[in-house]
Amino acid sequence: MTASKATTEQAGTPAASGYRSLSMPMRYLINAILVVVFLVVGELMIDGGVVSRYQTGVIEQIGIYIILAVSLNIATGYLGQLPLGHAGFMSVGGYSCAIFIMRMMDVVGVTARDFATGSPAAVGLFVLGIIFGGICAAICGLIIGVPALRLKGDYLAIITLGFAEIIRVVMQNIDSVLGFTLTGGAKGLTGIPSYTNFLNTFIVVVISLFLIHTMMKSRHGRAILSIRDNEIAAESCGVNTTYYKTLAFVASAFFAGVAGGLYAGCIGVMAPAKFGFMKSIEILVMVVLGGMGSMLGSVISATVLTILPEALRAVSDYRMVVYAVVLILVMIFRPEGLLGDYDFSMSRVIERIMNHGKRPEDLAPATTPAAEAVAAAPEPSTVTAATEKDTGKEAHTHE
Amino acid sequence: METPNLVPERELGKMPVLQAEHLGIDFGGLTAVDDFNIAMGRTEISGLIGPNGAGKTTIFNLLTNVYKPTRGTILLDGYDTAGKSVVEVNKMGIARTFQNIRLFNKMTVEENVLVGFGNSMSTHLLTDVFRLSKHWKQEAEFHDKAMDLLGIFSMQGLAHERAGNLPYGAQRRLEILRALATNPKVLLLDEPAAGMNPAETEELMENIEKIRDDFQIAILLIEHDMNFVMGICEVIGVLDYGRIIAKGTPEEIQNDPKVIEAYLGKQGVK
Amino acid sequence: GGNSGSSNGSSSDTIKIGLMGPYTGDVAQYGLACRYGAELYVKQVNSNGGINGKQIELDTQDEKGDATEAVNVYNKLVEDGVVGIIGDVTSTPTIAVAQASVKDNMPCVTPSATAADVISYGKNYFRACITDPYQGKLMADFAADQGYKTVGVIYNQGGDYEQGVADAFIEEAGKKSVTVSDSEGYPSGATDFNSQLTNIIATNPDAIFSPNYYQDDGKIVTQARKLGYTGVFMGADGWSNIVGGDEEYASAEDLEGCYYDCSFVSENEDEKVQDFIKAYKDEYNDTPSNFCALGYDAAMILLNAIETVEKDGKSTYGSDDYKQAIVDAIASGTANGVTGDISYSGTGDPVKSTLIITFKDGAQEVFKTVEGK
Amino acid sequence: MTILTQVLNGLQLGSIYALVALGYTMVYGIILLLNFAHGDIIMVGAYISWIVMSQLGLNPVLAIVLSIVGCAGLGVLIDKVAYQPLREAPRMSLLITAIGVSYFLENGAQLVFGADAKVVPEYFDLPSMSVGGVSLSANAIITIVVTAISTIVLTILVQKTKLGKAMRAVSEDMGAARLMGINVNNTISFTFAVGSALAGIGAVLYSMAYSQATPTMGIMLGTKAFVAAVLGGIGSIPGAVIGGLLVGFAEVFVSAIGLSVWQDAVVFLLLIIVLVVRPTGILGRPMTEKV
Amino acid sequence: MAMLSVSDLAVSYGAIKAVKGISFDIDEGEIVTLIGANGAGKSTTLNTIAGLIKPDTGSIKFSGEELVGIKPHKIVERGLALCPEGRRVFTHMTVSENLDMGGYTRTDAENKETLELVYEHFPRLKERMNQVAGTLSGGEQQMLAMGRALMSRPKLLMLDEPSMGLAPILVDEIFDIIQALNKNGTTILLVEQNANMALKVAARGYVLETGKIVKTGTGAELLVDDDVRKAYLGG
Ligand SMILES: Nc1ncnc2c1ncn2[C@@H]1O[C@H](COP(=O)(O)OP(=O)(O)OP(=O)(O)O)[C@@H](O)[C@H]1O
Ligand SMILES: Nc1ncnc2c1ncn2[C@@H]1O[C@H](COP(=O)(O)OP(=O)(O)OP(=O)(O)O)[C@@H](O)[C@H]1O
Ligand SMILES: [Mg+2]
Ligand SMILES: [Mg+2]
Repeated sequence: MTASKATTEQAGTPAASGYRSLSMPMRYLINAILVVVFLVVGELMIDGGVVSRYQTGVIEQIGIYIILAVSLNIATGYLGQLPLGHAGFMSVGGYSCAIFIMRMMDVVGVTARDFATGSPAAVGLFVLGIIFGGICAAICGLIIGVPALRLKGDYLAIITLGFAEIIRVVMQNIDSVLGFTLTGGAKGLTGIPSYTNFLNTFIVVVISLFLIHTMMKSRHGRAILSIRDNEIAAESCGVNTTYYKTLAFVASAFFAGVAGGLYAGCIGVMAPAKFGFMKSIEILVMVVLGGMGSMLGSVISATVLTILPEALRAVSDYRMVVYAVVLILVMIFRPEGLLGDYDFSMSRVIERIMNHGKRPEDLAPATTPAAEAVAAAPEPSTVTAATEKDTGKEAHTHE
Repeated sequence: METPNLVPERELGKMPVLQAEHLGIDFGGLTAVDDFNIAMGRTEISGLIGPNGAGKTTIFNLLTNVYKPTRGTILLDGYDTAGKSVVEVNKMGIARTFQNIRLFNKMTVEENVLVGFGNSMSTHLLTDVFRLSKHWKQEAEFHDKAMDLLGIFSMQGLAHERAGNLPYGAQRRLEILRALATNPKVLLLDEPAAGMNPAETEELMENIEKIRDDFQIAILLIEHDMNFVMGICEVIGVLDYGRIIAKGTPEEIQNDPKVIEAYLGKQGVK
Repeated sequence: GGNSGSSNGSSSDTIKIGLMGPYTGDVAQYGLACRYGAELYVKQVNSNGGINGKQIELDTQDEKGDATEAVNVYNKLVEDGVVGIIGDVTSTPTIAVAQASVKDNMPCVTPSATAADVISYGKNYFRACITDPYQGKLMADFAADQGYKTVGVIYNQGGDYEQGVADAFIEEAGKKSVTVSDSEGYPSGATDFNSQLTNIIATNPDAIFSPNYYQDDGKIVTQARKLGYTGVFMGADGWSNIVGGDEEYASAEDLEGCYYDCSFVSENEDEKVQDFIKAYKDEYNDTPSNFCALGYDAAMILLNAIETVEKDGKSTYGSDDYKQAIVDAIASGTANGVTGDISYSGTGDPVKSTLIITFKDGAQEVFKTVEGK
Repeated sequence: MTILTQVLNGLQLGSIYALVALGYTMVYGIILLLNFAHGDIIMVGAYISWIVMSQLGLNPVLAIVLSIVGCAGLGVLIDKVAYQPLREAPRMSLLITAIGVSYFLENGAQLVFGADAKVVPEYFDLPSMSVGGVSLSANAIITIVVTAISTIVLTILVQKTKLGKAMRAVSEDMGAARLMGINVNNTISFTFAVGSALAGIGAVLYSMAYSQATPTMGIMLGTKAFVAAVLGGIGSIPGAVIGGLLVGFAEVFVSAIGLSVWQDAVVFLLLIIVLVVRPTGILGRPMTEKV
Repeated sequence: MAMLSVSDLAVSYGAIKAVKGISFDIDEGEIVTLIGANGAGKSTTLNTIAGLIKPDTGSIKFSGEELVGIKPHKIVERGLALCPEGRRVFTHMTVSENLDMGGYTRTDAENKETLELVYEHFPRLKERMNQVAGTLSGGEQQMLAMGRALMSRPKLLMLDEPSMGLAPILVDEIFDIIQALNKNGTTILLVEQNANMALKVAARGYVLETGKIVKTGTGAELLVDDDVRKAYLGG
């Protein structure tokens, strides 16, 4: 028996070493309470006029971009692909949700005013519309996913870009083909009732984040991650790569559609030209800047990048140049994105407070190879510390 | 041999678990493997050796359907694997490791193993997404299973470490465990001892035998470390230019002049 | 740019109005032109003592040509306490703003958004320019007057302006028995029109109607001439910058004898137009374009109305009454703008005259004036 | 005769796409970067021509030379300033940096030159020839010939010369290439110089055909050329040319049959179909990864 | 004077100190080996000498000239070649193109000559001249990597685990080749897991442990050293 074996055996699991942790129901309860508190405080501040209408509008857009970034992160950060057509899904969701709601308003007798007062029928219509938008986008995700998933890397990127452009052209011209008014053509779809507000945006954001989180932290999420890390190995471990890639794509598209639905209600017009390639890029920038595979990173960078152009109004003529420079500098100095793939967990923070600021590692020494190396250093036959040994080599594998 | 499907169920126990006949593949003009035959017993450890480029890894790729054979058939438990995808072959019961380690580098050690357990996990997507109680039960169950599995190599303490950060030897071991997690009948190991020092190699040998005994599976391995191969394998096949040139027990192989000439060289003689 | 920072509107000696448009991004040229025109008018008013002794303060905000930002800007302007807005400039963001502004009854005058929708959401939205359908119809009538029997049409099918004008033209042409021999669309951002022009030229039309923006029109005319087309081109007010600005988008020979409609041209002999041009040149050292003139007129429409309300003195500054009074004043007033005398007859669409402009010996000149109805 | 004119239209447009696509392919080939700034380099090239001829009133030949040299220099500068610090970084970061550079050039150009289009004067006053009733524009012919020559020169450069092979080595494994004695940074800069010089030539040909420079002109052109490069198989020189011509023809013929508003959709649909049938483009190297 | 002399070399990756101040030297015409467990810092040392990594401190003198701070391609020109760990052949290029790249710093005429020599050592490479390197077997790739390093006609050749993944007969062959190269005047710095073989051919050896040199001696001495036997030679 070698020393390395001996040291690893000393180390128990965190639970065994006396680390106090929270039970799962407890964690969910804590998070649920936080969400409700936040919601109530936010609503009160808006009603009380502490937060202005301008700020509320910007907050709603932040919420929409959070959903967009986090949903794109499924395909980019978690699945490891490079889709460049996210705006396409957003536009499909936006159009279909808006059209659905506008057509159904007459049928169920809901007026634009009802959305402001929040009558049950209006709420129901909103929910149905948002889900309808998500499903339409998800169907597009499926259609694009099937051929696209045969492709790798940048070829996939370009095919998604192409598909989004096709969606744009279709939205622009479908009216003249069908011979009746559906999307409003080049002029766009106008007169969309403003069914989006802080309250429902916030709730949709929370639900979306929750669903994406639970999907990723399950066997399905692990399968998606494994494809990112090594597709060939994933197949050899019985991961149905086609299914999971499609799943990731469809989920990504679904939530983009949901965000599109919110967007339509927030702005009131949908113009096809605005959902081109540049919009997709804008969302991608948020994901990469935040850190690929980090949900918190996406949330933060969606927030920052939505506020940034607004904050830069003071230097209005130069703001896009400044924005570009900021982008370049961040990438040069933080190539892994702001957060890398770190993810925040409220319960972990609370656990640390419960354990008087110690982390599980502190209580269970020698669980990390670095610590192991220290412990085992005098014995030459032990395996010593290794960090991300392959990074250098990885960078050179071409796919 | 008869059509595989005709074999009566009860006979399955007696037949070889893995059987390949006249297996061959060409890459353009190059015949990388030709007329390869093998019949593996249920709990047998066999070795595949041969000079570099002889086609050993290629045989693994054929057995797992990574490459489509140009000729020949592969039967697993009597079922033909022709036309099956890599995923399906794994689910049928063949798992493998890779010559160049292929771990899920950014995932933790435990997660790597859990991906392997995917074959046995059964919750529906919605069960997991909405966190129904079945989800929690299953996660807990497989967490324990994963820990048991990691115990084989005393790696429980590394469960939350990123796989990519592990030392080389630990990475090789983890790859074996991940393959085991897929619940295979046959385990293919491609140079499991490469990059390990003699002490580590010895430990690995013990563990591989233990795995065979505990899991009652067949193991086919490729290795250039002769101490390792000779010490652990019951049968060894020697491949040269894609063809088997010798087959037998370690002693027979060690003294086969053809093998010495093509593969062992001076080291084999001594 | 930038705002003054005071969030509670203005003190008693200033009146705060909003000015919005795309000042960056790919339609910035239109936004900036409108802005320069509007700023000039405000400056003139201020240097003449302001309105009712109060100085006009402009709160200028960029929206990049994006509807999302336009809505943000609108909300911000409301928050900053403006009593009226000059803007927006292009159609989609303007529609978004129009929808948002209804509930505030915010008096808004867009210099240039021509889409029909803009004024349809509430009575608070006005425009200084003529609409797409109006122009299309006008040019079809003109084609009939000129005796053209067959006309080819080429237009940007990705643009609501171009499509709006072309559609109206084709409809009216049918009524006036002018045959549209071939109608070709092209997608936004196209630079190569050879293929479409080749088709149109093959039908041998008396004229080609190209109701697009001047940059595209310049290319279309140039490419058509290279393909051997020698006939007449007609256009709409998108042509107004094709020559005479910093750049000549088509050569004088290529444009000789072509026509377009517009409410402003710097060659207009009219005295107030020439005064405006001189003032603009003094201020910016540049010749004003149609967009500059529309910006100037939009500012004039709004400030005239504010002046009426201030003089009247019945409603308190910034109140709902005040805004309603401005809206009423715009609807009932007349502005002697540089793009013509502008008044309103019950809708946000102006009643104003339009010029038909032609190119002669390398210069533009007014061919005739069509009175508004 | 319309059909022949349309063929010539297609060839001219396709040649420009091809030339731009070549630049994409070169840069992609070496650092696997989708250089989103490539289209914007063309934009700068067009502005250089405009400054030299229209503002300074200098000789057109000088304008051509300065456009090409200026683009090449700009390409190298971008590489040194924005991309070189990220040689070891994840690819995605490099991609975002390229997007940043693209935004920078577009918005910078707009600050400097304004959003309005600038008209690039004709370089040479060339007559149209008429052959058998078809008018052949001299511009079209020059464009086609220049593209053909550029392609041949480039192929020789990459396949036959030592520097070309070094470029391929660097593209595979920078570290190993260093060990061979290759100056990796210079090789990459050289690639940028060549790719951007091609963009410069593209800028001149583009200006010759369409005569206008705008800050955003590179976006559409760049996207189309990018599609062309992928269609042909990104990384492949003949592939870029085939892709460029294909996209050019597709656009022209879709317009010719009166469906021009669908032309973008058709181009992308063509791309999707080709990629589904051949996942690495028409001449792309099949991606083999030895297991 | 030593051909290569390394003194007080320390290298780190971020916070991780991989090499912690080592000194050693190699005389012209020698074979010197560095042995040590996984992660001891062997590859890091070689990569630093080749200029791929910048050291924190220390100096590397090659024929009296300082190498620290010099770009890798200049180092190759001075006659130092590294055959890197993990082969790193150019997978999309053919075998002969790979070899061409090896001779990048040399003239075509010189390369023609060296190529003959390489093919003589590795006939398998000649057989597979036009095969794309990515499809070669592991061992074949190892040969290619060595052959490629030879193409620059180095004065000092550094080999990082050349026997890894090779068949026993080839291991013998590789060591034969190493000795033959050495006889023809190439100085060699050899890093090996296969310490047994390495120490047999080496004049001198250094034992590296977690970034420090803990032992040094002639090959023969180390071969019989108890600690070394226990740790690296399998008892
Ligand atoms: N690119 C890298 N980034 C971070 N740490 C690294 C990197 N490369 C190596 N290391 C670490 O530096 C230390 C020395 O590594 P090195 O590769 O030099 O060891 P070695 O002696 O060559 O081992 P082996 O026998 O496994 O090749 C190890 O702890 C390793 O994990
Ligand atoms: N995809 C492929 N295309 C072309 N040739 C291939 C391919 N895969 C393997 N080969 C060739 O087939 C032969 C056998 O390769 P294989 O990898 O199976 O060798 P191996 O026996 O595993 O050798 P080693 O011990 O060095 O790993 C080699 O000559 C290799 O070049
Ligand atoms: Mg192998
Ligand atoms: Mg090493």
